[in-house]
Amino acid sequence: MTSLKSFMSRQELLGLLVIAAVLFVVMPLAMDIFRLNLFGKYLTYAFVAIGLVLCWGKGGILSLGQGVFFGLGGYCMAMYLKLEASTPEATAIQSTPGIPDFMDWNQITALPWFWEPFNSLTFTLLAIIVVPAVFAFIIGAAMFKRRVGGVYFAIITQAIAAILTILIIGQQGYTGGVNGITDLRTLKGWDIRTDEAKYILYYVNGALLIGVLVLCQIVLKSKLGRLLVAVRDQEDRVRFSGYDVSNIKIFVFCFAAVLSAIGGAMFTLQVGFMSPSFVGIVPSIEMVIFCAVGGRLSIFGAVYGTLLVNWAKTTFSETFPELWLFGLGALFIAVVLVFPNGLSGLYQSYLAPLVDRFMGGKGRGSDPDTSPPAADLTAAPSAKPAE
Amino acid sequence: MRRVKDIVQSRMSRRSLLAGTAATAILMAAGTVSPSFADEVNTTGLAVTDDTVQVGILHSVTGTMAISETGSVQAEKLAIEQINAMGGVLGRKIEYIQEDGASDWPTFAEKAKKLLVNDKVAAVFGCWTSASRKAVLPVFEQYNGMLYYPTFYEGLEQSPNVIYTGQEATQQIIAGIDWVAKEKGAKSFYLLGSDYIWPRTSNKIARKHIEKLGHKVVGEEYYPLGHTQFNSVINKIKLKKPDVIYAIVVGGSNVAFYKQLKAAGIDMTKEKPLLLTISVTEDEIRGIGGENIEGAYAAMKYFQSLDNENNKEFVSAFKEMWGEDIVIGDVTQAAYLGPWLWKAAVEKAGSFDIDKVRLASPGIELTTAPEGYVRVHENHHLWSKTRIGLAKTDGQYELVYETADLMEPDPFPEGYQ
Amino acid sequence: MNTLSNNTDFLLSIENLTVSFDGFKAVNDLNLYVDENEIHVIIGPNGAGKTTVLDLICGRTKATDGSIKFRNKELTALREHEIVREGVGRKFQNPSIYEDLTVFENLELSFPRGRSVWGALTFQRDAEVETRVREIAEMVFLDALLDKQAALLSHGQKQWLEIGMLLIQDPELLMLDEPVAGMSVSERKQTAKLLNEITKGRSVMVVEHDMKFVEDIAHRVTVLHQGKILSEGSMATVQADPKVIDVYLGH
Amino acid sequence: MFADYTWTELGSIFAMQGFAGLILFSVFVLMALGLAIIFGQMGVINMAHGEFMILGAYVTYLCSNLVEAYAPSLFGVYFFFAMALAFLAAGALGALVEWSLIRHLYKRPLDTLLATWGLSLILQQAYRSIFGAREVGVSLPNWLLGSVPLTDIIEIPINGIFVMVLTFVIAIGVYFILFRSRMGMQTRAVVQNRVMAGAVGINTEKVDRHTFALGCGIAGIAGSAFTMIGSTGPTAGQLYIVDTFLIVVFGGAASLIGTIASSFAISQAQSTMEFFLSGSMAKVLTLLTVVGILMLRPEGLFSLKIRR
Repeated sequence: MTSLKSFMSRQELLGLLVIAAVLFVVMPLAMDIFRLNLFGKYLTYAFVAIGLVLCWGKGGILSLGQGVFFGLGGYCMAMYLKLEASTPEATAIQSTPGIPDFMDWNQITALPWFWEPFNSLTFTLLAIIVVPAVFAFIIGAAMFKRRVGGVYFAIITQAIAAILTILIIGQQGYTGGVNGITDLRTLKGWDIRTDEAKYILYYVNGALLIGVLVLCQIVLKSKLGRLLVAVRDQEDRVRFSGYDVSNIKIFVFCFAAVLSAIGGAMFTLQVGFMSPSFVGIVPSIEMVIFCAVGGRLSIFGAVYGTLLVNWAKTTFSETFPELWLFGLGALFIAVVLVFPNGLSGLYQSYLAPLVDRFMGGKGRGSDPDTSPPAADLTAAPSAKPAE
Repeated sequence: MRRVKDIVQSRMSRRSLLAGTAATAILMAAGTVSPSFADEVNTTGLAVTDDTVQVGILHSVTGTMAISETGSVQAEKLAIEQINAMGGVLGRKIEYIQEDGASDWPTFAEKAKKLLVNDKVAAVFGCWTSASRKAVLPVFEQYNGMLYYPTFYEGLEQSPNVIYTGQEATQQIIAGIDWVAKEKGAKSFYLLGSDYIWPRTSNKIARKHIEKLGHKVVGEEYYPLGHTQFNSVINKIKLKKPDVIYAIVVGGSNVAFYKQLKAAGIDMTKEKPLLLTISVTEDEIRGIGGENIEGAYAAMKYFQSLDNENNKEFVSAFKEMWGEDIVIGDVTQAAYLGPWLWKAAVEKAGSFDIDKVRLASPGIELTTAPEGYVRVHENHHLWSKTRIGLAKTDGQYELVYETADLMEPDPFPEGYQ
Repeated sequence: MNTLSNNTDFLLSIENLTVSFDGFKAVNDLNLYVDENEIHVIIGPNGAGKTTVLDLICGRTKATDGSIKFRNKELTALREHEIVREGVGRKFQNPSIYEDLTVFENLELSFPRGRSVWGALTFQRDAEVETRVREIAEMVFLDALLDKQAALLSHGQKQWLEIGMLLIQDPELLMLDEPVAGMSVSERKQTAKLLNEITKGRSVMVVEHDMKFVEDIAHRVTVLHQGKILSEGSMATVQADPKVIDVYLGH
Repeated sequence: MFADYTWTELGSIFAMQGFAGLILFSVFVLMALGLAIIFGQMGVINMAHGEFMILGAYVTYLCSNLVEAYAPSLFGVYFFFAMALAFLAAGALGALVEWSLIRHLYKRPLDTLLATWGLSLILQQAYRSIFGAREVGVSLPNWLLGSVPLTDIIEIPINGIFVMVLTFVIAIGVYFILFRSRMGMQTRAVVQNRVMAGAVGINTEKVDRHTFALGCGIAGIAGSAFTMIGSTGPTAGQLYIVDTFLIVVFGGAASLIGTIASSFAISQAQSTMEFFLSGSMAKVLTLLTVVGILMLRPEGLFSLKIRR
């Protein structure tokens, strides 16, 4: 790639530096390891939210099934960790030692074939990327080639999330069922539950997040990024400019899926278990709201949105547990009605001019993010033929 | 920057737990009940002052599980209030910190960690679903906390950091099946459940026991949580004509299941088929409607209608605190036992230290339990009687049978080791 | 002139083209040919099937029957973007441009390079692109507005921008659906001039209602009525045709 | 699996199974009709649809309690009264929601999805605060309980028949409102061309509000009817939402006949599969089939080919 300047404006570089500073300096200093670990958990959702910015905010494809990919990544990681925790010695009291405990309870006597490869860390890391990408590709290819979009896509992805949840819960012998895969301990012999490990995992998570942000920035600043916006606003025009629109959509959907899966894998590592409650409809929609609160057009906004909503959730539910749902519900409505561009919109209209003046920079260049009011941001190309 | 106790971290095997218990039982013989200064009864930095001790209550008050967990929260608060009225534990008033698990397992883990690490509570009363317990278990083991878990559950677990105040599956299942086989001459069973670990494991135990008795299982089926259409399975039941419908349906599905069963003309007040459940307490009947479940049998350790002095006091105190029209189910009663068992263990240990409380726990007896007499087993579950109740239209169970002896908890039954 | 053959000298030859929507034949057994470097205007009353013909050529609507050959290559089996890559460009009735992007970016996205996903990712804004964009912008009278956000253009400017976006693809056949609708008189004149200019080296198909404008630009006119050709020829021929006067111009 | 049974038994069971499928069909139609109006006619995605149903259920619960306490003699017929109230309550809330929320979002269908999801959270918590977290039981008049025995095995549940009749009546009613009444004509006019409809003097805002309220009202009736077969709790509404949306989408969004046909197809598929497979797998297979078909035929079962 060419020079820094070509894919990052001064504003954006500043944004990235601020996030890096917050992640690596401010938070570790301000919080004890308990809060920091919590914070690290929220950051894993930010991966999903960033994916949604690309997919939904820029590309206009609203997926209500991102939990599926978060779950796939998380489960891949959890399968590896569970196998490592299920050594014959540690599981000596089982009737079949050496297999995960929940399999033993379900009278499964040998490790199922699809668990076998997860003995290898290399395979697992690869699977975290490849499995969700392939899955997203299949869904995307089937739907986008047939021009299913907008609301229909949202509903179908939601149904897929529901199906996967029922399947995971129903096949508990292979998946751990509703309890999920719990009691994960070590990664290559390294205890992931100690405070030290949590610090390290937090930093790994943070570094990955920064890496993902940079990667997204590269994508967004490439012609593909502008194409995404173009597809959202004038899908037909893009098509009649000689692009295969479905490929663009499939790509961004797979990309978002992979980001979610990375988040899921980091979640498993930091929280120590994975369960079907992150796969279903409710978490998937919550992740959309993280993205919307941050501002659906800004990858940096998505990170802050995720952190803000989760922080509010934790504080609110600590102080007024019974009022939390009112707050969350109101937040959904407010974000849609009052400030559709979320935090980043507020920043752009109030703070950015000040920052600009302060930094002596002027002209934010041709940045689609800074476009005026988004009255019609979510073009919804529907499958229904229209006049 | 913080003092996390260096403790027995990994899960102890059952054998070492037993050995440890025996060794310290002697050391503890002269436990004192008199008040003493905070640092003497608390060497590990728990939230204990000279006149207060903090504990945690960790249940869902929001989300789908709030329906079930409300009763447990009420029972725990009642027990804490009563203990305080009697002068507290080791002369210290109990203060509780309530956290919301929000029906979300990582939230449970997160809040458990907060209670243990930030609040340094001396004990936590909480969790309801197995999934939430599985999620907090590593936290309790890592940070060495004490959890009193109230729900009847599938077993297959035994942690040094949990006291299971509800029954594990074998206690509930075996007595019930023996009873219908012997008293009602049941020979064929249709097993039915919501699709998750407790019903599936319980039905496996049930199937084993039924087959051991030489009887037959004619069907076994599971429906997703929240499923509301049971007409197909009811038709299958009609076709197979089992003597017993063994139902472990939970939550909202329950209501649909019993209403549809009744509507389909399966009259449970007749001899055949009879219905035996281990999942419907008085709490659930409120939603189902007494008229829809009349004639069903339930096998569990407690019914609100139990006729003994302890229970009468408990029921009236509960109603006084939470309202006249409240009902009390098995889990609610088990939750009520939590604070009392903890108090007894702390006083036996003469200390709030988790390790000492743990060692003091096995053998703790409660003669004042609403269900009657209970005792903590070495495996941290309770010895308790199992009872069969007959559901009446008023939403209460009528006791028709109780085991003569306490049932021994056996969380790892044969074939599940 | 209606010689049916497999290979023709025409740039575009449409033969026996039929499309029906639930039994209604919007285009019925149509034969139509476009020469190189010709401005071919299709007129006809509302519902005659004009826009449908353009939709059929560019693949937006799939034909029920018949063939569309472009440089003797069958188009009906291709997908939209493949047809575009063959050299057919299409402008819609309502200006369809990317309002959130600048004029420059609008044109740049239409520049025919890096059309695959990977290509778009690695696309570089090099000197060739810059020059070409400026060249086209000048042609469509937008060279002073390159950095302006497209949403802020006037209606006429948006139409021009879209024409510019097609020109930068350098199509051999350019299809315009009502290019001057909603334009001021002076803008119409400019557009007519523009069209005459861009015909050099390419053919243009125009659907238009504005007879004055048609007269200004058309080399050949086809009158469609109920999915069939009513008349064809120069503007003068067509205007003199009694059938046309009856159904269309007479009104 | 059928070797041990006589032909009579098998025949009866298949009859029963067919009937079970019909009940499921009625339930699906009831759930989906309101949504088909709102989503199909207005293009609004109402994620709070389930909560409107639960509102109907709670209204029924209140009615049953009030009638039992103050007018026990009327208990036999309170249910009709309760359904009417449920319709009004849900409809009124619907109108309020349309006015305060939905009307700002007609151009942003995906945003209505988020906003109504927020609304559903608020409603759930409101129910929880008002009625308590526990499920409530609605007592039914005796004539609605039990079943009519036809043969030894075949017994027809009365509430099942009631739901079927109710569904039929409501479906006919909706048909007349949408296709035979002035309001329906106006609704369809607004759907097809908002600007033009406004220009010819239709008060489009009023039509929107009425349509939305009608859809919500029907959800209320559905909720009221469901107290006979399902549970009433603060979060019970969420159980229905995925199924309901799939039914409407599968049917072809703008088509009422499509909604009914897809309810029929899905209910029959599900109840047949439930008979041969375990419940969970039947559900997974049904959903997978629907999603699979939707991928092949995104416009749903019934949709007109429209010229564009």
